[in-house]
Amino acid sequence: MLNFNRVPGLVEVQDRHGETTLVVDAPRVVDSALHLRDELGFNFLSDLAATDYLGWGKAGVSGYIGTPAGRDLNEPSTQGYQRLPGAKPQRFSISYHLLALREGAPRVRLQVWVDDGQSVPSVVSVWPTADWFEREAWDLFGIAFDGHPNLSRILMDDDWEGHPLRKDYPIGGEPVRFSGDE
Amino acid sequence: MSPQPLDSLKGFAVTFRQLFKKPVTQQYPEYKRPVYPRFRGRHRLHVHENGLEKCVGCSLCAAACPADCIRVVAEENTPENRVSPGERYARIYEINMSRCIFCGYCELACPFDAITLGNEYEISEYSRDDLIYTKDMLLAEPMKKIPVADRELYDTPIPYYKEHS
Amino acid sequence: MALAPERPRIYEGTRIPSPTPTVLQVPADLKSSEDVLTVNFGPNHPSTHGVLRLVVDLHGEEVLGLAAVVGYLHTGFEKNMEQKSWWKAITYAPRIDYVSFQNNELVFVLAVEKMLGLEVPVRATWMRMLLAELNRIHSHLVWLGTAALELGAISMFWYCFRERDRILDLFELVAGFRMHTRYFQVGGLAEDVPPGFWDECAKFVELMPKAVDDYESLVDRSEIWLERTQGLGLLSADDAIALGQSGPVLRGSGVDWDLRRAQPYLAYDQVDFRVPVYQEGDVYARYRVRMEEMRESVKIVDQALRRMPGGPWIADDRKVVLPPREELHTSMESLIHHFKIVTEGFRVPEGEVYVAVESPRGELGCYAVSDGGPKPWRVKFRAPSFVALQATATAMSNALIADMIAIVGSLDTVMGEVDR
Amino acid sequence: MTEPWWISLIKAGVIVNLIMVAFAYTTWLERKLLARMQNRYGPNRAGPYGLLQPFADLIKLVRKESFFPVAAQHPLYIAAPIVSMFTALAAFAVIPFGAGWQIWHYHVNGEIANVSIALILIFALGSVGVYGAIIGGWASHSKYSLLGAMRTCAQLVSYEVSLALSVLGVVLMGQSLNLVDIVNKQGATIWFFIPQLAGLLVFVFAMIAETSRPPFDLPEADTELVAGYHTEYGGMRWGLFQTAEYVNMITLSGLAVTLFFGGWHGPYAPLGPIWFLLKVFAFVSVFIWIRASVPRLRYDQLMRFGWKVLLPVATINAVITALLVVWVS
Repeated sequence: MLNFNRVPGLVEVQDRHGETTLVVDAPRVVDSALHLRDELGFNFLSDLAATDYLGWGKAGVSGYIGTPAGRDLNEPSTQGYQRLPGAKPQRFSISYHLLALREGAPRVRLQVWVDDGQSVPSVVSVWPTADWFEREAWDLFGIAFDGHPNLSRILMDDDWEGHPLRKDYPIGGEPVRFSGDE
Repeated sequence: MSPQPLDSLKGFAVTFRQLFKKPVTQQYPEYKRPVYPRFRGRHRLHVHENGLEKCVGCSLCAAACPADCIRVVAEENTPENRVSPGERYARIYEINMSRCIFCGYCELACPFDAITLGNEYEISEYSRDDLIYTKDMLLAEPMKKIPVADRELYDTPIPYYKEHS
Repeated sequence: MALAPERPRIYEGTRIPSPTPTVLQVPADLKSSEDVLTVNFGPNHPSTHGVLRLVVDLHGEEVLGLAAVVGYLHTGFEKNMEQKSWWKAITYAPRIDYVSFQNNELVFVLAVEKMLGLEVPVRATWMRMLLAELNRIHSHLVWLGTAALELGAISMFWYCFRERDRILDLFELVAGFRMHTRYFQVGGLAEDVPPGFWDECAKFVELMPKAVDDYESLVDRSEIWLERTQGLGLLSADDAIALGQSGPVLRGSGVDWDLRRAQPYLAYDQVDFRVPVYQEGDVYARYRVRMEEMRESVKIVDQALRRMPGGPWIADDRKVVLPPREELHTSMESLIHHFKIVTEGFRVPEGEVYVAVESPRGELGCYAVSDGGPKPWRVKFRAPSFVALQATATAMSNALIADMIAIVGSLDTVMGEVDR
Repeated sequence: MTEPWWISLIKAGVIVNLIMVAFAYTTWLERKLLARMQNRYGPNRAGPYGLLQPFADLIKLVRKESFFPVAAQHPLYIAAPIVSMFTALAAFAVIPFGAGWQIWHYHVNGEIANVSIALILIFALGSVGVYGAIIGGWASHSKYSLLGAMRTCAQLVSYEVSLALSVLGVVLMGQSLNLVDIVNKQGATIWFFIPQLAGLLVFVFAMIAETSRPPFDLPEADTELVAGYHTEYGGMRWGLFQTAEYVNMITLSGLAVTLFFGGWHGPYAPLGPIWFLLKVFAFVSVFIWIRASVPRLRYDQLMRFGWKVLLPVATINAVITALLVVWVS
């Protein structure tokens, strides 16, 4: 079993679904990353995923929690009260999924939490592959990465407004066409 | 691995050999390969043998559709106007085929086997409006131009493992 | 007729451009020179695998600067999947990478199952493995056909698509659809395998190795092919790992790493297969890896065919899995479950998981977050093509225009997956 | 043997039309043969066995909108395909396809013009033909076209040297630059491909490169440069370039047959032109077969191959032949 106690900036170690999550302090993420890479051998950054937790556990966002009056029959997926998911420390999480290319393929999730407007140090210097991943997180979530060599939009147009994967970004869309009667 | 001059010529033999083989291209509009029975093509609505529609307007297909391309408006059956054996029937049943992704979830969702995905795949049209299939079009007999491979062999009416394990 | 005996060996140290690892900069002394011609290869170009745009600075035929621009095929799959129930979102996953659709479906389904803690029947596991391997062959065939076409070997394309069609026929036979099958459902398979499948698949298993022989006769030892692929697009093992490369690109750089063996999922620990590894790190090595993987995949399919266990093909969990159709008219409870799963969707316990499988292109990961409700809170796919494209700048040193095509081709990117 | 000028004119008219038909059916043959080598049927909708396909293509191309880029240099842009087409057709004038006939009381030669320096004329026209591609590529004002034109320029010029040197052996053995004399000599002795095998190989390679056929189709390598020098051409202007390319292929095949395979000679002498045609089509088929079987070369490899392999081989072949010819006589 790997010992994560000496990871710099460690806030919490979680073990769920057989996966280890290391929550670290956002400003110290580069130190933690270096420690994980050099001391513990996590030389491979599989993925960098940002998540927006705006509205997490509040009614109407995921559309499954009922109104205080009970079930809302007009919304098919409402079921009365239900256990709320655990609160999240901040709005955005950034999960670095690390892998060590060695026997047993150990994986660990390095996670930092930030609020809207805060930035995270870039790990491009640790894993060059983070380049596009961080650009993607910036593009779709608006999380800025300090020290990134080229932080620009990657999937959306350069002049796009807003960050589409945020929960408060409207999905819009065209109404589906059906025949004219009614 | 250094190249061998003669090995460079092996490719010529491969291409030359094909000259004497029958081409694999299917001459499509004239020849239609039989589709397998599980093929998911154009939708069909079904009727019971007594002429009543199987669809009872429960909208489960519309709820199941990941592309939101089905619209069902249900209405009560009355003794004068009995369309389906249930309480209600689908007064409007429309599928916007230009949105449909042919996942077959409607077929899975329908508890009465009223909607199935048939074997027709020739559903191109010149206008988007023509791709909105109304209930009459879906109820109509399919053109039956496309043959289907042996259903006994390529589909499983009874779970296979019950016999073979 | 030895044209160029001097072939560069795999390099020492690192070649990753700094500070931006994904952009190859024109040398400063040539930057303002009039000799440098900036050309946009793509988004509309015969060999950009869809809509990849490469902004290339050329000095004659030589590639000096390069930046890959992506995003032309961004379709918002991840945002869309957040709006659908877990059950409906299964239909979205295969459409992300439309060449290795079955693997995408698999990784999403595995992620949901991991969160649910659902036990999948053995038969479904083996069948999933069989189809995932068929899909790997399919994907490599598409790659081989198009990559060879880009190098001018036009016949290869048709031969590859000839066999590819056989695979698609098999998918149609099993799942009813040639590409986006939605055959993998949470808990197992949508339907049982039809009896006719075994014979048809056995025929394919017999035919495929011979077809691979044919492909190899066409290009494998051909002088021109070797000249066009060897010593090009070099990526050392360290650079490949640092750039997050996976799959054939990583194995072509001499890293013996395959998730099917390192972290066995499905039934990969019970079948016998070899992981091809080549040390050269060039286009030819990647080509060789894929060719041998096709042969190995055929072996896995063969073993799966012979050893396919019987039994149910989907888990018997009424809260998650659609009840059997015959019960709908006899059991009220089943009907209620049916309605609930279809309309509302099943609930997935709160949590976050990251599941990775070895897709034909490398490590395909799915990061899923659930808030305990019927819809995903967040789904992210770790697309191997997206990562592979980041290596273009490193691999492109000392390349000509024609090499650029070969190198980008050898990374095997599918733009649908890159842009999601 | 001289003939009145009007006979030459009639012959020219007939031959140009015949070449155009031959070109049309070369495209048909190529598509059909390639298709069969790739497990396909090829054209089979227009007429029986797709035999009317070339005409369908022609009608399509002619009816297409005459479109050109705003930035193109118009006069040059329009002139380029015409130059290519003209030189390709003109080169066929000196290739003999028969022994000559006595019709009524006129003697009709087996070629349009019996020129004593026919071989040089063909190469000269070929050199002019390069301008079509270069001007076309430059005048299109497109980067792909420009790159394609640059490649054309380098490739065609370098391979012309090998092409000319490779036939030197034949010229020495035939002791003439006149193609009719060379063919007659072959009829009297042996076909030159046996003593001049090296020359033939160099000639074939150089010829593929000259006509920019795969695997030497770099000027228009579609997966690299979209379509090379004719990227910005469409409709019949593009058709002219394409025609020029195929006619060049037929011309050079005809030249190869004339120089190495005894021209019109065959088992039954009166069938001369038929033998010639069959040999040419056999040659063209080999081209198509090569196209189906090998990948494309890279630019620098092509250059290296031309200068470092073909040129020395052709030179040595010429020198050895010269020595042998001197020694025998």
